[in-house]
Amino acid sequence: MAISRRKFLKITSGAIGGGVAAEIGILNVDTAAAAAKAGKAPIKSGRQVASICPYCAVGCGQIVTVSDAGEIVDIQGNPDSPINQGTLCPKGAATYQLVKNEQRWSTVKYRAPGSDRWEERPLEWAMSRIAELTKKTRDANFNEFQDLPDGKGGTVRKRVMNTYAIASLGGATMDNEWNYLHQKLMHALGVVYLENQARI
Amino acid sequence: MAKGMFIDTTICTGCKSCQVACKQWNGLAAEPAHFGKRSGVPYPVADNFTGDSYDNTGSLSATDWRHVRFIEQIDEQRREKRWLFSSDSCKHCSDAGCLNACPTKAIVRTDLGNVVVQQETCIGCKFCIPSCPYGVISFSEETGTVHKCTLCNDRIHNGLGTACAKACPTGSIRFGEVPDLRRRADARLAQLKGKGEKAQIYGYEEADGLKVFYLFTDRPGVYGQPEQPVVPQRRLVLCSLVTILTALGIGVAALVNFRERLNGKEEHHES
Amino acid sequence: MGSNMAECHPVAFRWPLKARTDHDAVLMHVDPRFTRTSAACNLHVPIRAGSDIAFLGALIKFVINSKRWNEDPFFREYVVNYTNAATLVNPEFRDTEELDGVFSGLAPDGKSYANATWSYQRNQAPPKAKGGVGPFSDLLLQQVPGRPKTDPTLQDPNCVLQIVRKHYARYTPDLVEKVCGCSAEQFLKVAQTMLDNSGRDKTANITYAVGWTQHTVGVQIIRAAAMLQALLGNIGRPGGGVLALRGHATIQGSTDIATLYHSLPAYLNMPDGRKKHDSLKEFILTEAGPLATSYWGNYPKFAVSYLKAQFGAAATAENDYGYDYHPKITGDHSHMPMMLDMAAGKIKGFFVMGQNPAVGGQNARLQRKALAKLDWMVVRDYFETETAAFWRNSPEVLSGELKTADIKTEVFFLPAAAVAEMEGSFTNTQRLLQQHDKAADPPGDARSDSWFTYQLGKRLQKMYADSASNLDWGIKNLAWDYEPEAKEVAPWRIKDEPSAYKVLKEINGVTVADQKPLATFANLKEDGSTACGAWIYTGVIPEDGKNNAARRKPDQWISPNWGFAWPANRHIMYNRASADSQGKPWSEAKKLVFWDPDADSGTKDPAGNTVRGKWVAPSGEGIDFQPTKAPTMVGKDAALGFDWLSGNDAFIMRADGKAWLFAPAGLVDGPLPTHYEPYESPVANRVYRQQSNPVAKVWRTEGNVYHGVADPKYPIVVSTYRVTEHHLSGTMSRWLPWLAELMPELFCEVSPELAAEKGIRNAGYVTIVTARGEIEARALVTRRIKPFVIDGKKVHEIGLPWHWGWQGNAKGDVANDLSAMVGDPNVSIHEGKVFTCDIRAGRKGGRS
Amino acid sequence: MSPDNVQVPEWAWYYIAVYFFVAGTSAGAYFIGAMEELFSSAKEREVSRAACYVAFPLLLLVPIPLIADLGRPGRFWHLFIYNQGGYPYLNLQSPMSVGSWVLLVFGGCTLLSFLDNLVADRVISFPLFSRYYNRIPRKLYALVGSLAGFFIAGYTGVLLNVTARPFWAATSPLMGALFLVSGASTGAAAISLYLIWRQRNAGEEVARLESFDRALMISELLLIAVLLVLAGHTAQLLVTLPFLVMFWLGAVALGIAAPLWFKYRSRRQHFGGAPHLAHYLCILAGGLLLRISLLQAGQL
Repeated sequence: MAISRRKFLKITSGAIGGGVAAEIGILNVDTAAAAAKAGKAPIKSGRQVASICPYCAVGCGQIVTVSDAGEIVDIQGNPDSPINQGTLCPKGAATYQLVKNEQRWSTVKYRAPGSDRWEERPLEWAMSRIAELTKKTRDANFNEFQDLPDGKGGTVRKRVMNTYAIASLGGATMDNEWNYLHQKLMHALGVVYLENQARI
Repeated sequence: MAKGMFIDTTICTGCKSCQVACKQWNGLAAEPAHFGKRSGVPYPVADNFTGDSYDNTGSLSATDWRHVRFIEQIDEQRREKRWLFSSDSCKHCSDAGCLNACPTKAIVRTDLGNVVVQQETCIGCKFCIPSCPYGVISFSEETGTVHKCTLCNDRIHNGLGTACAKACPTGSIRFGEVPDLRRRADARLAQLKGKGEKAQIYGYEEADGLKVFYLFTDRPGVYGQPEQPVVPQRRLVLCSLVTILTALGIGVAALVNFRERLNGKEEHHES
Repeated sequence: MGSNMAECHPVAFRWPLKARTDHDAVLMHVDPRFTRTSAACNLHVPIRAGSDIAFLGALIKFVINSKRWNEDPFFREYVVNYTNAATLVNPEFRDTEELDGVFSGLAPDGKSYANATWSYQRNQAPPKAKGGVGPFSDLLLQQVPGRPKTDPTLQDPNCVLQIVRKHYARYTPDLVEKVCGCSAEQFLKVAQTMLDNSGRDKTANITYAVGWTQHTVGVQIIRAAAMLQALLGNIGRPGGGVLALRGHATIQGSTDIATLYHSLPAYLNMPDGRKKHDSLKEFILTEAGPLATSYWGNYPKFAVSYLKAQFGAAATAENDYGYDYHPKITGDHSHMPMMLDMAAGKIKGFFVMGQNPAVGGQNARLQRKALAKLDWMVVRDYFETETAAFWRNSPEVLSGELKTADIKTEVFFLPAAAVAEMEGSFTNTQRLLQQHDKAADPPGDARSDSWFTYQLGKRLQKMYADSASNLDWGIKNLAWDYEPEAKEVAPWRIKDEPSAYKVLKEINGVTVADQKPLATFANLKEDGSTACGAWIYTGVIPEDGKNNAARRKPDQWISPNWGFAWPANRHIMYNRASADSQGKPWSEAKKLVFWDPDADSGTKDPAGNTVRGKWVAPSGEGIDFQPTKAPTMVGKDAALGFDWLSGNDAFIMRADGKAWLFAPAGLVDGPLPTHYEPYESPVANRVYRQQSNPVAKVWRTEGNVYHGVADPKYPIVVSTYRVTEHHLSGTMSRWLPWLAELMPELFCEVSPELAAEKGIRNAGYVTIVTARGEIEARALVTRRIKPFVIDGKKVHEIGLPWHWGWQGNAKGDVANDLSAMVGDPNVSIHEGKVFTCDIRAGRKGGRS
Repeated sequence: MSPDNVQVPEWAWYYIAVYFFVAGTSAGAYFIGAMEELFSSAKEREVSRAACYVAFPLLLLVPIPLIADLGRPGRFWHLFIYNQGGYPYLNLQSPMSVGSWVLLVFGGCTLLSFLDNLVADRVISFPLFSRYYNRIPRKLYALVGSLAGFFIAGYTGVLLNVTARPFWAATSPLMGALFLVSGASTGAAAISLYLIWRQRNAGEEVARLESFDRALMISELLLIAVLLVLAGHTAQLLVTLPFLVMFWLGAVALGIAAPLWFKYRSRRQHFGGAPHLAHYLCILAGGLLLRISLLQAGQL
């Protein structure tokens, strides 16, 4: 940013045109210094990680910047992406606030039957309890066979290997990998009320 | 060298991406005035619904360095239908009222032509606020200083464009060197005029040239911009002269009043 | 049409807008409201919500009756070769013209169709052949039907084009005026523009979104658009097509690798107790039989490889690859019936992951009350969603209808990792898989969704490890090992995230013996030697350590080296149709895939000479056709898949290789799109006596009451929709102050005319009422909304964006409290885009 | 013309209008005193003495509202020294910047005058100062101080005129003149009040002051009239209820017109007593209300 006073003044007076000189430094002070200082602005920087916008299905590329301390400090459009070329919509541009948000919960909350409050619980405990409930509900409500209409007004006994007591409803902003694992597990358990935002 | 932005309002879709991208990059909070408390709710709740088309943020502020205006122009029969959008920000005037007014040199122009508020210098006198003919610069109770768009000072001095221009999905906001942008604007203007559309550039003449300038298809006033903005300091000389003349007048009046005695005491004076 | 692209897919809209400014493309928006999309288009044509098929049908009629379409050889060549226009249909078929709004085959109770009369006329079946690639293909070969009969002159009264012509005969501009409420002049402008911009040198595109799907005739609306595009020669060609704009980051992935009740991954149907699916053999014959002359002839490979991926080594030929242990569906288990069954107490446990039915569900009040019937519920999200908090502060709890103490549901909230905090892939609306890398660990106990499902599965597998019961065979033998490699988790605090790479590799498919990834789905086998989670994704990991979803090399056009477009990196489906019947590009401007007779095909004839000729795409686009099948080649009659298809059969997933103007199968509500009124409509159907889709999904139960036709209590049409500033039920946007301040509150868009009638003030409150619920909203009085005159009657419409709920930084009533559960018969999508209501000035409960 | 969306500085009237008023009064008083000092006989010093005793204490109050209204009061010194360079800073285009410096000069002059009078009145003793004391330096700083005083009284009006707020901009270039005249008038009133308080009967001097003040107040009314014509529709606020009371009743009727009428009626009367006291208070109150009105008419 080595810029001489003369040059700076020339630039500014050029830009100002017919106007009155904007400021006067007294005691022969170099006005360029202030400009130069303002110009030496620090910029957010760090490791850049390629990501995809979590909102709609256009699939805009994002770049997540991570500080040396491992904190996400910035999320913006990926200029390489042929889809968005660095641009984002307001939701995509707000992704940083989705990640770094005071209101985001990062602990397990539990509400006992009939209770009027949330309680914090360890993750391990919750996983064990959920597995237990899943097994209990499935085992108590599993159908190996079911009588189904035969299309001629009667019924026919069919092997169905399912349970109607457990349902799963998933969002569509979760990875392909999750979708695969989840359908796999649900099918293994016999869950047929398996639905996703993707229907609508 | 001078950097700037060209806002082609004809391809703005009013998505407000620029508003959010600006906040994201510049670390600006949501405008506190847009939120209120609600009983039993531990966090602030937005209460700024305006009913003014899709514009709920209303104006630029210390935390809203960008503001998208929505103008519905639809006749009763729905024959002529236009919904104009215009993303507004600091124009980085070549003759900047705010900078002219600043008594502390908090507001400076950098070598790239952008006008920035140096937060560590600003004392919060607020004189710059009414000195901006565009209503851009705003005071923050939180910091006790004024804030406005910096043309992403940190980005542009590190070889990047502004955050809003980068995010803008349609390319309505273009960042670049002012002469290049003017060429682009002239070409677009010619293209639109060729199709018989009424269009004009706003910002070539105003305040000796706005570094952030606009393509409008209606009067500037429709977009909330002054039709004939005046850099207020251009009134300074006349105001000063009139005031000095008044002072002279008062001096003369005083002289007339006190002169009787003066004459009587002249010899005393001499001695 | 059916999309508000600029608002709901703003970045995608970058491209059409660029086409307009840089290439003088004409953008037209046909939509009830004047939106931010309309503002950016050359033309906005307002039509009444739910009248799309009348408009599209009239476009079809306009096109096929136009001079240019009948004289320009391009259209005839395209239509005769690439569509089923020439195919002859069963003479028993009766059209809506003859049966006043219904097709032949309607059951006596009027609730379902038998589609036997919609079938093609066929030649004699070929002699039964042998020689399939495996036992299942052998069986399929026995079933190959005769080729469909055709009349290339298109004159036979039973040929599809003549049927189409007759079906749409009364869809005139005048009818459009009366049904849609736009002027004939506006309609004709759209029609002429579509026609003028289609042909050899130009293509036109139709883009839609949930504005078309959320109807009781949603599938048929899209069919109508596809028909129009097929007739105009706009499919399989660059710049053409019918583009679906989907709403979520990987909603396409969730459909492909379906977490949907009716589907297995990669569009295999779910085994169904009601169908002849009693063994794997029967399942394959039932499902693949009618499709075997298309690429679906490979169905056995897909199904067996899926089961091998599911059960690993336990899946053997002897046990039908575990088929018997796989669950079967027995009815419609989709979202709406699921919630109704929950309300009836049938469902005890509920996983809700990244979903918010308390706001987003149709008839949301009913859905919230259903949650109170559960024994337990697991919610995984970022914030305390309305669904997670239903027991605490839902409108029902606040009103005293439900008491917190009486709600026995045990609720777990598990914090979720954000996208930037996990590794995985998304499939976007263009079927493009893109990898996102992990940038940081999620905070505290937040974990990825995959972590949750994987760890739950591990726990369950351990719990069932000792079970000897057949009932538990599936979970016990589930192939469930995605333990991360040490280097994958080395940088992170959380060490037990499953390996996303291993999961994607299994989806891609491997050879069982050496666990090497499959490079293409052509390598799949039906003998159990390959395992593949979702065959359409094969090729995403073509070799160990290479992930095509993570390719990040763009170019100026198709960008074949950016991500991975399934199938096999084909970005434009059926792109064989981008060349003419001789394999030559239709024009230089629209060149994409074409036959190069001199290119080395990579094969040798029996004499050892190089065989010349293959399909090429200089842009790097994947070729959606058999690479060496010459355009003139005629398919074999007794064969499956590509062997049956001819060199002109561009539509390789259709059993006849043609784009279907007439759908002989696959749809439950008719072979041709027909205008029916929405289930709740203020007017009678002007086109037929049949008011609405006869086979629409209807659930008449307590709390889900419907309004009558032209119900005087509910005279106003309401559409729900979205705005740019928020995302769906708002979980990912209403908690972000940056977005909350942009659209702070639920509002209702009202025309000044209706506002004057009802005394509604801009920015004041209004109350909107249906038989399902009552909500209040702020009024936005705007001329962007207009009343329609439908056949002389004034019909008011109002608009309700539905993003708000009672939690988060931006709050508002739940718009879906008003909607009813009523759905499309093919896919069970609800009708959220049009139902009826009443509106009055003032707040709920009479406050003003 | 400026649009309605030029932002409002939201200067607190109880700081800024009070500052305008106090500084204007101080300056007005000082230059009246200086006029006497410069043009009158050495013996007749009642008015100039009073002016010095009024001007300096009033000026002492000035920094309080001025600094209190800053967003960052602790940084007020940035007005003089550029904090990032450590050198003095003056921006000639900014009335605020020049005003700050002149305020410093004016402050110095009032302080000197104040000390000077204290010494002269033998309230304090400062031998060194007394020894070299004569009227020359007094005249010198009276001259400098009165020029500075003129500036201080007037620049606040110029400051408002060189903004883009519609009312302030439209009343250009007269606000400075009005504030100047008003400052002189309130200054005169302040001197008179001081004289009443100290029970000094200055006789002829007061009579001249009164006639001077009458001229000032007539000019003030004329200036207000022209200013309102210039303001046109931007002055709409002035016909709303708060301004009808504050501006028309308070500033114009009670603050200028009524005292002026009183002055003419009581020309021959003995100076001092309750009616005089009241009318001076009215002038002062009117001057304050005038500034509050003109400040708020541009801010609301």
